Amino acid sequence: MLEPIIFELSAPGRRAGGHAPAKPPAADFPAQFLRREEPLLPEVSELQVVRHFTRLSQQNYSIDTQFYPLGSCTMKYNPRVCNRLAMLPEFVERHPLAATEYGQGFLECMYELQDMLKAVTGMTAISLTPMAGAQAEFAGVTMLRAYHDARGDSERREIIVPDAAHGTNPATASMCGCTVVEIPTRADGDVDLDALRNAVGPATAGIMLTNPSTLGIFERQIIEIADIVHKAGGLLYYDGANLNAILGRALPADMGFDVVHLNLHKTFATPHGGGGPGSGVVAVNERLAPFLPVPIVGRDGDQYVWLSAADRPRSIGRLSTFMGNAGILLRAFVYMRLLGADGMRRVSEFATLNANYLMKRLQTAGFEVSFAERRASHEFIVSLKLITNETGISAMDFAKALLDRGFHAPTTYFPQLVAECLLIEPTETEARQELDAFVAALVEIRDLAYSSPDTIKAAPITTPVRRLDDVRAVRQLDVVWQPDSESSA
Amino acid sequence: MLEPIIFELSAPGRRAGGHAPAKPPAADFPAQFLRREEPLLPEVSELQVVRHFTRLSQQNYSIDTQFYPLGSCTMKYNPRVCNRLAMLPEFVERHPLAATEYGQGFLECMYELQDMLKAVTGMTAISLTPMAGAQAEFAGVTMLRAYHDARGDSERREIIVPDAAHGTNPATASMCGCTVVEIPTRADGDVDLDALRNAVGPATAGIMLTNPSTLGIFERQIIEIADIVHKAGGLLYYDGANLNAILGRALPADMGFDVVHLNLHKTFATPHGGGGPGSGVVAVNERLAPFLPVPIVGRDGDQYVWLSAADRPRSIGRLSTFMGNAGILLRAFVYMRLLGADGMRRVSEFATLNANYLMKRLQTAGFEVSFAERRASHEFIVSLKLITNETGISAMDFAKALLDRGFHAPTTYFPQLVAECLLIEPTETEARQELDAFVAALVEIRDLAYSSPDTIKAAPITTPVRRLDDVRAVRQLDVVWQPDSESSA
Amino acid sequence: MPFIPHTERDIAAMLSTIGVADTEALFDEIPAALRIDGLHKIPAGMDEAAVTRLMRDRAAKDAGVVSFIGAGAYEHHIPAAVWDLVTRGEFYSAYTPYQAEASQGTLQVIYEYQSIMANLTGLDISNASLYDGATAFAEACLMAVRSNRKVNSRKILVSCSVHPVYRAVARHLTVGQGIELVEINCRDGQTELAALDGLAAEEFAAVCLQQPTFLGTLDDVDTLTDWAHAQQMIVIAICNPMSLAVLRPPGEWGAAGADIACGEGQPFGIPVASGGPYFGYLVCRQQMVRQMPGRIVGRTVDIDGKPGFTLTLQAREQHIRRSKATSNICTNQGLMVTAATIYLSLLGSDGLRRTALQCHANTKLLVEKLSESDAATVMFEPFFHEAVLQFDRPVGPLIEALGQQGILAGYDLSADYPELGNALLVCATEMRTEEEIAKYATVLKAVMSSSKVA
Amino acid sequence: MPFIPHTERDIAAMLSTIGVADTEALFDEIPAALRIDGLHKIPAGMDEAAVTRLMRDRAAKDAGVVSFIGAGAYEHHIPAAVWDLVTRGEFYSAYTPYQAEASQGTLQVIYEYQSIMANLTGLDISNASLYDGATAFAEACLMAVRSNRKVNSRKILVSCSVHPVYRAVARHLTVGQGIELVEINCRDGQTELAALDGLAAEEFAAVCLQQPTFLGTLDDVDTLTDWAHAQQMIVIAICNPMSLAVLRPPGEWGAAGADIACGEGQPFGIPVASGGPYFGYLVCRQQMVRQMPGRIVGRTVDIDGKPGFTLTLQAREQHIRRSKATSNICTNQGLMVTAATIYLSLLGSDGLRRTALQCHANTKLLVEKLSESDAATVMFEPFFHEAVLQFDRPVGPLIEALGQQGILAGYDLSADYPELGNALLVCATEMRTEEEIAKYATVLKAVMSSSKVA
Ligand SMILES: Cc1ncc(COP(=O)(O)O)c(C=O)c1O
Ligand SMILES: Cc1ncc(COP(=O)(O)O)c(C=O)c1O
Repeated sequence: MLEPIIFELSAPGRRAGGHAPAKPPAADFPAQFLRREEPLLPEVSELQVVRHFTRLSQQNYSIDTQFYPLGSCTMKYNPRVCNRLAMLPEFVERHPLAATEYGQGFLECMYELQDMLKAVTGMTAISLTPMAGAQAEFAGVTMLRAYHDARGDSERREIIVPDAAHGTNPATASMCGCTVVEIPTRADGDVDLDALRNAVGPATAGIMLTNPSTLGIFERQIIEIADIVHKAGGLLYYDGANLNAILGRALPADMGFDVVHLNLHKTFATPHGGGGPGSGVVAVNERLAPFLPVPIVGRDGDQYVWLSAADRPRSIGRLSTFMGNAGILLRAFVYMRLLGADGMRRVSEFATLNANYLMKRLQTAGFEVSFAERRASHEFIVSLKLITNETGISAMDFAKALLDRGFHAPTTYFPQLVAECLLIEPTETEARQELDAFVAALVEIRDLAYSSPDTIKAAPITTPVRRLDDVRAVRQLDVVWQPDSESSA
Repeated sequence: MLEPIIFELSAPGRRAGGHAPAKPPAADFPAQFLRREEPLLPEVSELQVVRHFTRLSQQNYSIDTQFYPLGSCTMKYNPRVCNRLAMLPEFVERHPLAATEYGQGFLECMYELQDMLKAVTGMTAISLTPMAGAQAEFAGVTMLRAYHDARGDSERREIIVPDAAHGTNPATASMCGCTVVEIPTRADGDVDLDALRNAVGPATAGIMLTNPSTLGIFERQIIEIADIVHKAGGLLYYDGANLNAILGRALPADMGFDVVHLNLHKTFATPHGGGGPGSGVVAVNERLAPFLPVPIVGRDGDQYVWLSAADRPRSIGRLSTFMGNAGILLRAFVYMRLLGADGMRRVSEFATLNANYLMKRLQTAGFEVSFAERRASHEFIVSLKLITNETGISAMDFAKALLDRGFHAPTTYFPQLVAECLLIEPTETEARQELDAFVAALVEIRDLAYSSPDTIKAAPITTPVRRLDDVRAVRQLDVVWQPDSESSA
Repeated sequence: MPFIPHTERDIAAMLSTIGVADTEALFDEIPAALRIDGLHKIPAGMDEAAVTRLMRDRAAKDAGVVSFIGAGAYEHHIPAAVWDLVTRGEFYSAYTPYQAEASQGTLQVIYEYQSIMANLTGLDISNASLYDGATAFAEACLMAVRSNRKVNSRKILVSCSVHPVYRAVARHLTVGQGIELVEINCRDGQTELAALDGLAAEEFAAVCLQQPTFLGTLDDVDTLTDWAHAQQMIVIAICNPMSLAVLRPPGEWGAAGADIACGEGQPFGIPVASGGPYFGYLVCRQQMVRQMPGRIVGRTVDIDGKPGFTLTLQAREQHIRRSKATSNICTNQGLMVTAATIYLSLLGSDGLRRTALQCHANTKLLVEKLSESDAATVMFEPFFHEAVLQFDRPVGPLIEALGQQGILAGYDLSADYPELGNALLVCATEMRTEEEIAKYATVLKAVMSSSKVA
Repeated sequence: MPFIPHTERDIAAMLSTIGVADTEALFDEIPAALRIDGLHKIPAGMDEAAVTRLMRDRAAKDAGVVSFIGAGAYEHHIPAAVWDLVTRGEFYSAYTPYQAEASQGTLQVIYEYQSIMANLTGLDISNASLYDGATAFAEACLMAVRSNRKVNSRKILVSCSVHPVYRAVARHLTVGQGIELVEINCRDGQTELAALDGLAAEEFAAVCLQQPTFLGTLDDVDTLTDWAHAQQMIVIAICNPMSLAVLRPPGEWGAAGADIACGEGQPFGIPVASGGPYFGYLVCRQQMVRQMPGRIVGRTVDIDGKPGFTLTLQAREQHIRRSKATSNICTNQGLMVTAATIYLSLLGSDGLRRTALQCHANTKLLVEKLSESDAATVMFEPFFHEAVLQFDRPVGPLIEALGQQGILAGYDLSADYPELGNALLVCATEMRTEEEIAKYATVLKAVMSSSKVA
């Protein structure tokens, strides 16, 4: 059933009622400031709102309803209690500018979270303020610049990234005013050290790496890489979006990284929310510590306090209006306290077990796995190139056919290095049964690709809509509902 | 997609974890008391639980997802805030036996609720303890008995009910050890007064009536009825399941009723919960007041207190372990405070407007409406008998075809007086658009009944399952999952 | 208008369709003498923010106490997932699953619930819930009288160790049908076996036993069950279902097992919340199923052969059988059963067992700490997670004094069991921490030595 | 194992499928020197009940104050339905709608959100959110520089009446790209029109105006917009979106309207919650759309011609364009936008307007009450729902003293606007009751007369 757009449910003059003061005085502003026409907002009843958004929600696939092996996104179970406790009334009602005396409970959680996140990275200082991975990357690269600049080494404006890097890495480098130098990956999936040696030089600000990489494998030469970059005067940036794979097994600090960001919405199970919010804390070693963005939670005797620019004069400054995504940080805090030290090691243990099991099962079932001779970390790549060549059924087709079978699709066409790829990340919270069912579905789809490709090309057929015309979406841009746009669609 | 039974998701030894103490001491009871084998409970992860029940929930039609015009059930919008506030931690954590000093906030709400419910019925005393309409009926009829007995009039054991009465009315009479005397309804929908006069007598304990009746019309002779029954020494019981129709328009007390029950889960928008819980408060006039079930909330100076059997020696006693469905009462209290006096009158105003509008539209569309010359109250009856005779398409078939069109079906085959009937109650919270869409759906179904009856017979086709084999459900009773019952189904 | 979606235009159009001038006209069949012009005693409506403020202020008045009361309602940890799921609109705002195809969610939950309860109790068939523990017990009594074909009696034996309110409620709910409850004495917190001899002369349709007893003790249910069966009685078991994770299930009492199990479902994921809504469970042997009150869900297949769920055996119910129904129950406690099913799925038998054992251990610790003072001694052992303490002085004033220190000390037994003297029923579930238990002991000592309660 | 579904049997079977002896072996590509045996500084895990206790204890520490602080975060009533719906698992636990067919819920919500924001601001195209108000402003600056084809400058004019933190954040986020923010002076709480003359000599890509200003006042945005347009600048408007229910939308400022609107979405259904998560909104004219950062959802049709939604114009984004993307943003604040869309649907334009006006009225009342004391006078008028009070003594100690009485008095302006003297920014949204406002005045009087703050 097609769910109408909320404006189509509107009736002029309808009031949901009960949510706004009944009789405020009229506007007493000079006329030049006044709005001339009422804005077009929905005019619907509370029941219509509840029904509309409940029904819309049912049109989503989500972790809570489907296996969601979206590679590089760590779609693990978001414990409900984390949300419940982060939404305790005292937390949600606390104004961000309330004096710290009226926020010791909240600040204590943040202080301990800082400590725990330092412990899982091995870094010595941290700021919780970045509001997503990409913003943390911005903070990290800006700190690299600030560090070099502070040493008078201000020609260093090149950021090296492997060709398999996530799109945010090069985009961040540009945002920071740096140039991107891409280096290739070797056939075995590790960084090409010779290329790296050629790339580094007096302009090198640093290198951005994820480890395990977006290819789903652990970079074994990480110590050599650190050595090469450091010797060249550059620093190492760790994109921690994939920390789930090594949580409690290895510390980015020990690998030689100078700055690390973590996606709490991945490793620490905060909600993905249909696109966010997340949180991208950034942690550093001693040499970068002065540059961390503010605010930071400090301790003064038995009081928790905010450290701001005044306390940290070399800080790269504030990156958010207040302190970042506090509520997401609370959720991560609750999650970490629930799991504790052992629970966190179990995360990487079972994320890795699930990935390797699934990889092996698919391999045995005849799928081509990239880097098959390597261990999978918490995710791995299947290349469907051969199947595509033989049947015309692409990775996209597989993705859509999976939707019909009750699974969210893996990440497709990323990393861009591998043709017709699926990047599959099962996460530790999925049961073996689920993985087995997923294998069965992929096998079935492949069989149909050969025996009856049209049925796969036609997928999905069970979703609220079938394949959408993306080209039209760009050419006939319809991004704002108009009273008459109904007919245009 | 078929959702497995939770046991089918189990794996022996799997632990959701995190919800039970980690290491309690071993059981130290004598062996004779100990369980020999572990009970068979699901062994699933928290994610599996969340996913399973989320997916199951999506298989339901509900007010929050569909128009749900189930006659006699008042499926109106349940404001989310009522649930939110009833679940405030202090309320949910309050032990029922905590001394009243530690429950003044809760008791104050209950006291005021008692007063408000007295005001909407016109009665002078009330007990909140019955946990549903049927239990309130039990309380009411028991009070009738107690009243007669107290006057030494102990032969009065007959309860008169109209033939259109809800099933709980006669069932209650039996439970109370009374005999049921059914009286017929006249063609115009009102009670047959001659039959009533013949029915009353020295054995008459009382009469149970809903007004508006289950036929959806207001009993116009209610004052005469009260007179006949009272003169015969009987009392009048008001089944308030349909109060929504007259809220703030007329008081059962003024009609001559001696005892009234209200279904808070109908008129006062507490959740229906897939079958309950509800609440069926019972209110009385002076002569029955001494017999009310306990506990009742009283006031002693500035303290709210419980009145129990000791305070009310003639009470029919307790009907629940504690005080009844306290949380449902809180929800109703919040709802009533939100609406206030005017809001409550709007309830009946728009419930009645919607019902009469829908009735008129269906009539105009050619449907046979029962009691068409009468005003609809908040609900009305459509008889499909003619269509069934001409096409073989029954009320049941219409119901199923409505499901395919995104509507919950009206009540079917009740009241039993009208053949192939639909009892339709739109409630006040539905918008006109919704009613119009419903008319269109019924018209479409009727057209198909004539043009293509098989498509209607085949309905529903969009629901998770299609028509179920009810006979098999009785003959091959499968009401408990067995490890091997999978194959049997 | 809160919750009313009608615009002025809608209203005008609708009135004109109906053919009346105004909405008042729609009420013209109500005799004029009966019509009122408003609800003058009802306060004006409030916006949501104001009601929220009101309710939070009231809730705040009830805060700040730690409870050691059980007596039929038990505070357990409720995983956050439980009520997040239960209050999903699709569960919360649906009604009785009359349209099975559009209610598979509710129906399957009930089927799963029935399965769990049958497994837990060791019996065959569970219904979909009754109102609460006390009414479930009353219905069990009625059902037993209807079911017992061998003994034609309307008398039922009930042990004094059954919850006093359950006994009272059952009496009030069955007296209209001429049923009489006869009590069996207790001694040492248990049903007195010696009292049975005196009862053998009379005929009884059933015997009712609670395990653990209301006093938290364990009864010799094997002997009692076998004795009752020898007299052709039906055996009704009342159990705190939490205890069944550890204790022998009713279906295995004595040689043949109890015939009916019933009780309060609240410990399974439902907050104590001033007493409700909870739910009563009722489980019985297969052969009694047609005497079962309440809804039952069965699994069957649809016309395509696909498995699905539906209400079954409805011919027992009031909407079909009317005055001959097995009960008048219609609306039950469906949402609470949903909570219980989710709770039990999250805990599993291992988690349930650990919870039950921790409650037991906590109550043992509590008893130990409290009896460090000479003024209190534990009366009966073994106990499950409630215990009776006897004091050297009346407990009423003690309870009051402890309450003022934020401790709800327990349930005063003097009204229900005067023969026990100054007896207090205490309970420490898994929710009570060691600190809270220690605090109770400390405060008790302080209170005891103050003059007020001496 | 909390959240881990694996049984011993699963583990054994999986290891054997993989062909390794134990899970340790799966980490054998990590150089031995890097492997650690545990997280020794992390505390042990806790069960859910214990964590719940911990968090409730901590939350309780932060209770009991009434806030009159605004300064970028505003406490409004949030209907209960908002977060009940937002936290439904299907919204809460989905991610970016890459698979459109399986994400129509999220996509349609965003489309509806975009439509509302375009309508509210009077501009053409909204994105799907940025992190918060400050970063949205920074992105607007970057976008303006990229978009302005007429003026080739990396300098941007920013009024001093723009939120000081927004200015700081924008500076930090744009400096790497060589962008310079030049401030326009303020006088009497408004952007100083006289200051413009001195600026006409230089070239600027854009001018940034906040309305209502950070000080709660109203700027002459018409004149400013027209002036800037005359200089070929792009006009960036920063607005509290709540104010747009009443105030002239940016799209109608001056003759041609502002070009970009941005700001903090928090007032729309999002709790103040220590500062986040909130969301930044960004709306622009049609012709700039390809410079827009962040996700955008478009409506299109599926292969059956049925309308549906999908992410569109993705070629602007990092996952396609990488180092040439319009921004590095990837994860945004989707769930917050869901809250805002539901909030706005519940309020409608009438409810929003009434809320905005009540905030205005409450702040007026507050100002009136507080200035009854001679020690405080209101500095600027008219104001929207924040106002600057000038005191006869430093406000720091006042804030502290009021805090001790449970009143968060406002935002001390002395660091950001030293020229204003002893100035305090106060705010009373519709949530503040008359009693709370009266209490503030009473407590202030008492505090003023005490020696501590004199
Ligand atoms: C490897 C990698 N790096 C960076 C990011 C960016 O993080 P965010 O989306 O939180 O900005 C992601 C996730 O999307 C990622 O997978
Ligand atoms: C007219 C009427 N009377 C009585 C009842 C019984 O109420 P309950 O289901 O709450 O027991 C109902 C509802 O089912 C009803 O519609």
